[in-house]
Amino acid sequence: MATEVRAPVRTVTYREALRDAHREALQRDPRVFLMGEDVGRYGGSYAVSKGLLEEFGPDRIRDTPLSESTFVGAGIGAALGGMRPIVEVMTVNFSLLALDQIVNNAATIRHMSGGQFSVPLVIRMATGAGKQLAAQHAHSFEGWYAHIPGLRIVAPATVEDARGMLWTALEDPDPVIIFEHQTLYNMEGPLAADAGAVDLDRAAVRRQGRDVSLVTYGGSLGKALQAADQLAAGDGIDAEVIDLRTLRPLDTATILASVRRTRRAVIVDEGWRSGGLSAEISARIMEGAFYDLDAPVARVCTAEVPIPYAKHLEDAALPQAATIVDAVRGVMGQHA
Amino acid sequence: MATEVRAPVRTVTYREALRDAHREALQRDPRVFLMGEDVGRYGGSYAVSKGLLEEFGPDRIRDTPLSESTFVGAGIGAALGGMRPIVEVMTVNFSLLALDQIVNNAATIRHMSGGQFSVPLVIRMATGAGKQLAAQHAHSFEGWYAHIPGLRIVAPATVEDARGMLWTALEDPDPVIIFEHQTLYNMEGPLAADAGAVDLDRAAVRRQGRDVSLVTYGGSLGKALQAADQLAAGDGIDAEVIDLRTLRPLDTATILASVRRTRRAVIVDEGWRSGGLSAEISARIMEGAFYDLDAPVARVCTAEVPIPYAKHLEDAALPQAATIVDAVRGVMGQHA
Amino acid sequence: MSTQPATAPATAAHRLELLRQMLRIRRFEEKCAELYSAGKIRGFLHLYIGEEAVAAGALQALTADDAVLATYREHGHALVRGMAADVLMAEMFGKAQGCCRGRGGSMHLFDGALRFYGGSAIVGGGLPLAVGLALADTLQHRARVTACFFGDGAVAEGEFHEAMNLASLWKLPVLFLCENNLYAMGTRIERAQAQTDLARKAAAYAMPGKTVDGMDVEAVEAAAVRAAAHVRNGGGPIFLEFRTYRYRAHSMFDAELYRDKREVEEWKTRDPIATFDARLRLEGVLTDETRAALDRAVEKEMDEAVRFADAGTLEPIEDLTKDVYTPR
Amino acid sequence: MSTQPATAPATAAHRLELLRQMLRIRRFEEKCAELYSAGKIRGFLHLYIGEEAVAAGALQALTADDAVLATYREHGHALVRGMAADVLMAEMFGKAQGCCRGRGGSMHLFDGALRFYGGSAIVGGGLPLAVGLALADTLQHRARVTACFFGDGAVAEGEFHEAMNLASLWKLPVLFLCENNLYAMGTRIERAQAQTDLARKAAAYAMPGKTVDGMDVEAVEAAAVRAAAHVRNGGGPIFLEFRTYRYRAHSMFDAELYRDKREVEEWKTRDPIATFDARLRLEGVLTDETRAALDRAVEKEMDEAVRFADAGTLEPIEDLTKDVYTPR
Ligand SMILES: Cc1ncc(C[n+]2csc(CCOP(=O)(O)OP(=O)(O)O)c2C)c(N)n1
Ligand SMILES: Cc1ncc(C[n+]2csc(CCOP(=O)(O)OP(=O)(O)O)c2C)c(N)n1
Ligand SMILES: [Mg+2]
Ligand SMILES: [Mg+2]
Repeated sequence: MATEVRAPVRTVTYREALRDAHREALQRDPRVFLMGEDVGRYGGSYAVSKGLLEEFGPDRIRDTPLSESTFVGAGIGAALGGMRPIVEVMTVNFSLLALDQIVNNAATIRHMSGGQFSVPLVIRMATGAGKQLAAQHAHSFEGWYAHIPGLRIVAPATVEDARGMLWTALEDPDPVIIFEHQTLYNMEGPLAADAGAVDLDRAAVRRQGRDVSLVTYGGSLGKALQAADQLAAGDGIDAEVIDLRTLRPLDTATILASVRRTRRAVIVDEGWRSGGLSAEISARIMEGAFYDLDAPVARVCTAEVPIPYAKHLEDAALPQAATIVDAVRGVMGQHA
Repeated sequence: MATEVRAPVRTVTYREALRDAHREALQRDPRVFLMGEDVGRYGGSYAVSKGLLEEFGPDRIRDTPLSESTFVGAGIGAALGGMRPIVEVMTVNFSLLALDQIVNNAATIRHMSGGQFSVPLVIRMATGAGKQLAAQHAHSFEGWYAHIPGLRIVAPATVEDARGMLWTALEDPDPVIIFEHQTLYNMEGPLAADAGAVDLDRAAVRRQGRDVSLVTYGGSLGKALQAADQLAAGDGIDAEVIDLRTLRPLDTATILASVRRTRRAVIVDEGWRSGGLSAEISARIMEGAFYDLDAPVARVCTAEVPIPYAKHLEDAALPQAATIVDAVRGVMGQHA
Repeated sequence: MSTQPATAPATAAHRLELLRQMLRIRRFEEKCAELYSAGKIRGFLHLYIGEEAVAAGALQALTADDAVLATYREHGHALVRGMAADVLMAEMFGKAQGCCRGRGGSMHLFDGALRFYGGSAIVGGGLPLAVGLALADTLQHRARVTACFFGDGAVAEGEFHEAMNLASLWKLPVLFLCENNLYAMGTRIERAQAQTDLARKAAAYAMPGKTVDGMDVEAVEAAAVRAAAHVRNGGGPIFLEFRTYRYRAHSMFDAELYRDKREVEEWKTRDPIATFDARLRLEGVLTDETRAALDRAVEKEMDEAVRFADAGTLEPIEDLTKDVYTPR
Repeated sequence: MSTQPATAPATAAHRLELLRQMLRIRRFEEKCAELYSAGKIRGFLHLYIGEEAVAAGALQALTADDAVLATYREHGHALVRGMAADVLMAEMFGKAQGCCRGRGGSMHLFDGALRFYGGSAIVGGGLPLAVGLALADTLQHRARVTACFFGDGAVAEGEFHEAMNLASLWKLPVLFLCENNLYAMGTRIERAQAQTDLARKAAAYAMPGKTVDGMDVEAVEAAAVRAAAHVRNGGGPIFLEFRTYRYRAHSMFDAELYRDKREVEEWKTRDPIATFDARLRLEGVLTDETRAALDRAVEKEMDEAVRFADAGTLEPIEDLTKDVYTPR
């Protein structure tokens, strides 16, 4: 058997992985362009696109005015017109201004027109809290977007996914929204030199375990893994950690397979609890694995408040490794 | 014991009940005014406000330009300025254009300002499908709004609630959104001549039953009641029907009390299934009544498609009495 | 749809074609009104009657490669752009033979082959799409025009402002075609716009703006042809305001409390079909016989359209979830 | 905040007060920049340094009954409006003694007693609120003004368009105060606006619009006082564009790749404090000693503000969910 030749691995940040993904997409496909507020001369509000204007010029790295509804809608139009636009909306908070375009046009045109048009548009946004940016800059609305038929929603939680999801998204004939948690941009991780497109169809088991399934994604993955380590060390509880990766369509099969084995689940979602994505996951486990459960599924979500600026309050509002540990202890203590 | 004197009961439409509620509010409180697209000269797109312009004049019945974000935001500002505005957004579909104002201002200012301001604003919108209005006029996004801390969300499903909820909403110091299902405006029902404000804190059991709890609200209540009748007649299944009335905060106690008795539940919600309000209700039953359940909670929702124009397709997309009956049979057939 | 922009002076044949297009729109919609009462058409139905000169005239300026966006009041635009009346009527009936397989209905007409992109029922919602389609053309170095129709009411929406600015800023080939029929549902323009001279709004975006008599199909055509040439040649977007009037209710559920019947009657004296008919007769282009023949042909076309729609089939319910996503 | 609008000619005391206000803003923000580096202030911090003349001058036109809305770059507005520097600094520190109990931070300053309504971090999001506050005044027959500050970047947002139109249509007492510092983050106005002469946009709403030198505190005050009188007397809204410049980065995370250091230096030669200082000396209103005394007083005020903030306490975590809803 020939030894497998592995590409060398280097350590890069999530931000660099995203930037590499953009650079490659722009090189590979002349139909790809990037548009959004301050993606060009400023270098991107989270510096993802830094240097790309110099490399690809202002036609393909387009700074837009502050007009979220219209530049997102223009992305839809450009996709209809044969391009492969990447539209960056600085943060999900501002995307509410463009929501009508996303819901009523991007997600709808194909079905409503009887299948005549596809909208191969990629929208990227930062999401989440954790940087003391206060109420209007700390929303986690990816769960809302995951409610919309016609959209595909993904959330890279690792450097590898940051590198690979953009390309897969660009190959998708339908609109894809990529949610980048704002606390991840500086995260470092290993990346193979030949890292490329990744599948968007399957959730990933980031840690295998027997006793309980932690279901999470995006910015909460790290906290869930931390909690799993603490549980293993302190409580002898062996938690499986599932990174959803794609929030629509949900990979229910992977979730259910895990829960059927562990018989217990805790969902960790930075969205608010009531009506959040966590509720959908809980409902699906109810529907698909009810008879396998040894305890009700628990949720660890953000407190139902506008996120405050003060650090101690923001920390208290968000899911933390400690609250995840508590929740797991809770479901482990219960018996059917 | 003195005989109770009951006010005479008359039969009115949901629309008339709403109109009476507006008239009374405008008469009772000089701070109340109504504003929105075509609420005045046109008479309201669903004719709710017909005649009010003539009665109260253009200062208090204000036609606005097509500027959803700004007239909703102006409602917030006017509430901050001491008024008690009722803002009509023609339909929830157009409210996406105003969502930023509702989420980032109306729902947020109180908490974010450390409790300095209340926003006593009432927003009314039509919601739902069933009139062949096609994809951009058939959304049911009340579940989204129910996700937002700082808002109160109500959905009158009866003539009495159409008459009474507005006044309670106007007395609420915080923003309240009233969702009127577009198929209900012509519905007739009995109304006491002295009908007035109703509480917004409790769900209502519209039909008592032993075997299964049907949890629903708004435009789906009628279908659920129909299904319950059919189940009683055809299957000998005695369904309890709960009208949520208030979607945020949910009256979890009433739901759980019912489910603990019936041990089975079906949620009927015209929103799409994935990430809809139905998921939240399912999750709460999981969390609060898991050990009392004899079968997994089921959901009857709208097919995950943009609602088509053609009647047979629209009918097929929406929850119907028949699909509710099927779902109930499903959960009755299952045993823990 | 003419595949060539008209050049002056217009031939008699071309002028008769303009008349015919207006007649087609009117007759098609009169049928729709009847069919609505008969329950064959449901949902919202917005008639364009009175405004025919705008679609019939403006669309002459486009070639087959250009793109068109319209509103929920777009039967006329679809017809003139080249959608067959029978396919359109089938859509109104919710039949599988319709342009959108019956899923769209009156408010959502689409035809990829005609580059007809709707059929948008969120007021103002088509404007950003138009900007994007034009951007795609610019990036791909195609000398195409994107024509975007919208009403006076849409001008108050934020997206109008954003789209006008972005198109002008990036010098994109968009033709902004405002159908000012004085009302947005029941709200007259004076109660919606602080500045009722809409063409003046273009200056806020450093864009040329012009007011055109929307009841005169030749005036509409001339203005559109000139504007389209400018846009196509890289001159940047242009805003045209067409002053016109809708004779009918906003939709089929409108009691028309907001306007005086006399106002409607006054505008009818400027009817785009009647006045153009008179002009053509005066100039010897139209005779009683030609007009009668035209009417007969149009009547026949529409009768056949109704028959076609009636005979159409329904999309199978199993296909309901088809095309939410593109098959992969 | 003066409780009376200034009347010409300005007294020496009033002019020194203008200078003092500008110095307070600058010194407060210089402290903030240091404290940010020291980790005492976190989140986004947007400095107003260079633009002090706008807030210091424009707010002179208001009375205590008037309302003010600003952006996420609003320390200056809060200070001039009358918020105590220590309360403001405590907010920056996230302390319970802050104007919003530490929940808002730099971007969300509110003070009900001052009718200071934020502190809005969604660009353009304050404009509709301003329209509504003014509507409430009109409906309650109160001769008050609502002053709404926003940047050149906000002018591209749809809400600017909608709010300008609605305010003008309903003749509401709104003072639209555009702080044109030429940039929205890294996007220069020429790359954001097809029409860079922003005051001309007012015409699209039949509203008076005027461009003012935003580096000259007295020019700002004079224009604002005149405009406020017009607005207060029922003349309808007015749009004022103040041409100004931000010296610092957009926020603390900005590498300033988008502009030339020379441009910054050029604008600094027109520094609102230095030029006004020079004018006052020339006209014999200011001496070395008065200036030194002013500087000392301001320095002391800000030192005390920092001490106050440092000594402040944190809101109890149990109170996190308090005030999501109003206690009933
Ligand atoms: C965003 C939005 N708001 C409101 C409506 C309801 N509505 C449909 S048509 C219409 C009037 C539009 O007027 P105008 O733009 O002048 O077009 P017209 O109908 O006169 O052709 C309104 C208010 C809508 N469809 N979309
Ligand atoms: C709706 C929205 N889009 C984008 C942002 C991100 N952002 C914050 S400030 C800013 C620039 C605003 O520029 P301008 O209005 O000129 O105000 P300035 O910062 O120059 O004072 C941007 C793009 C935001 N906060 N809100
Ligand atoms: Mg109109
Ligand atoms: Mg600026």
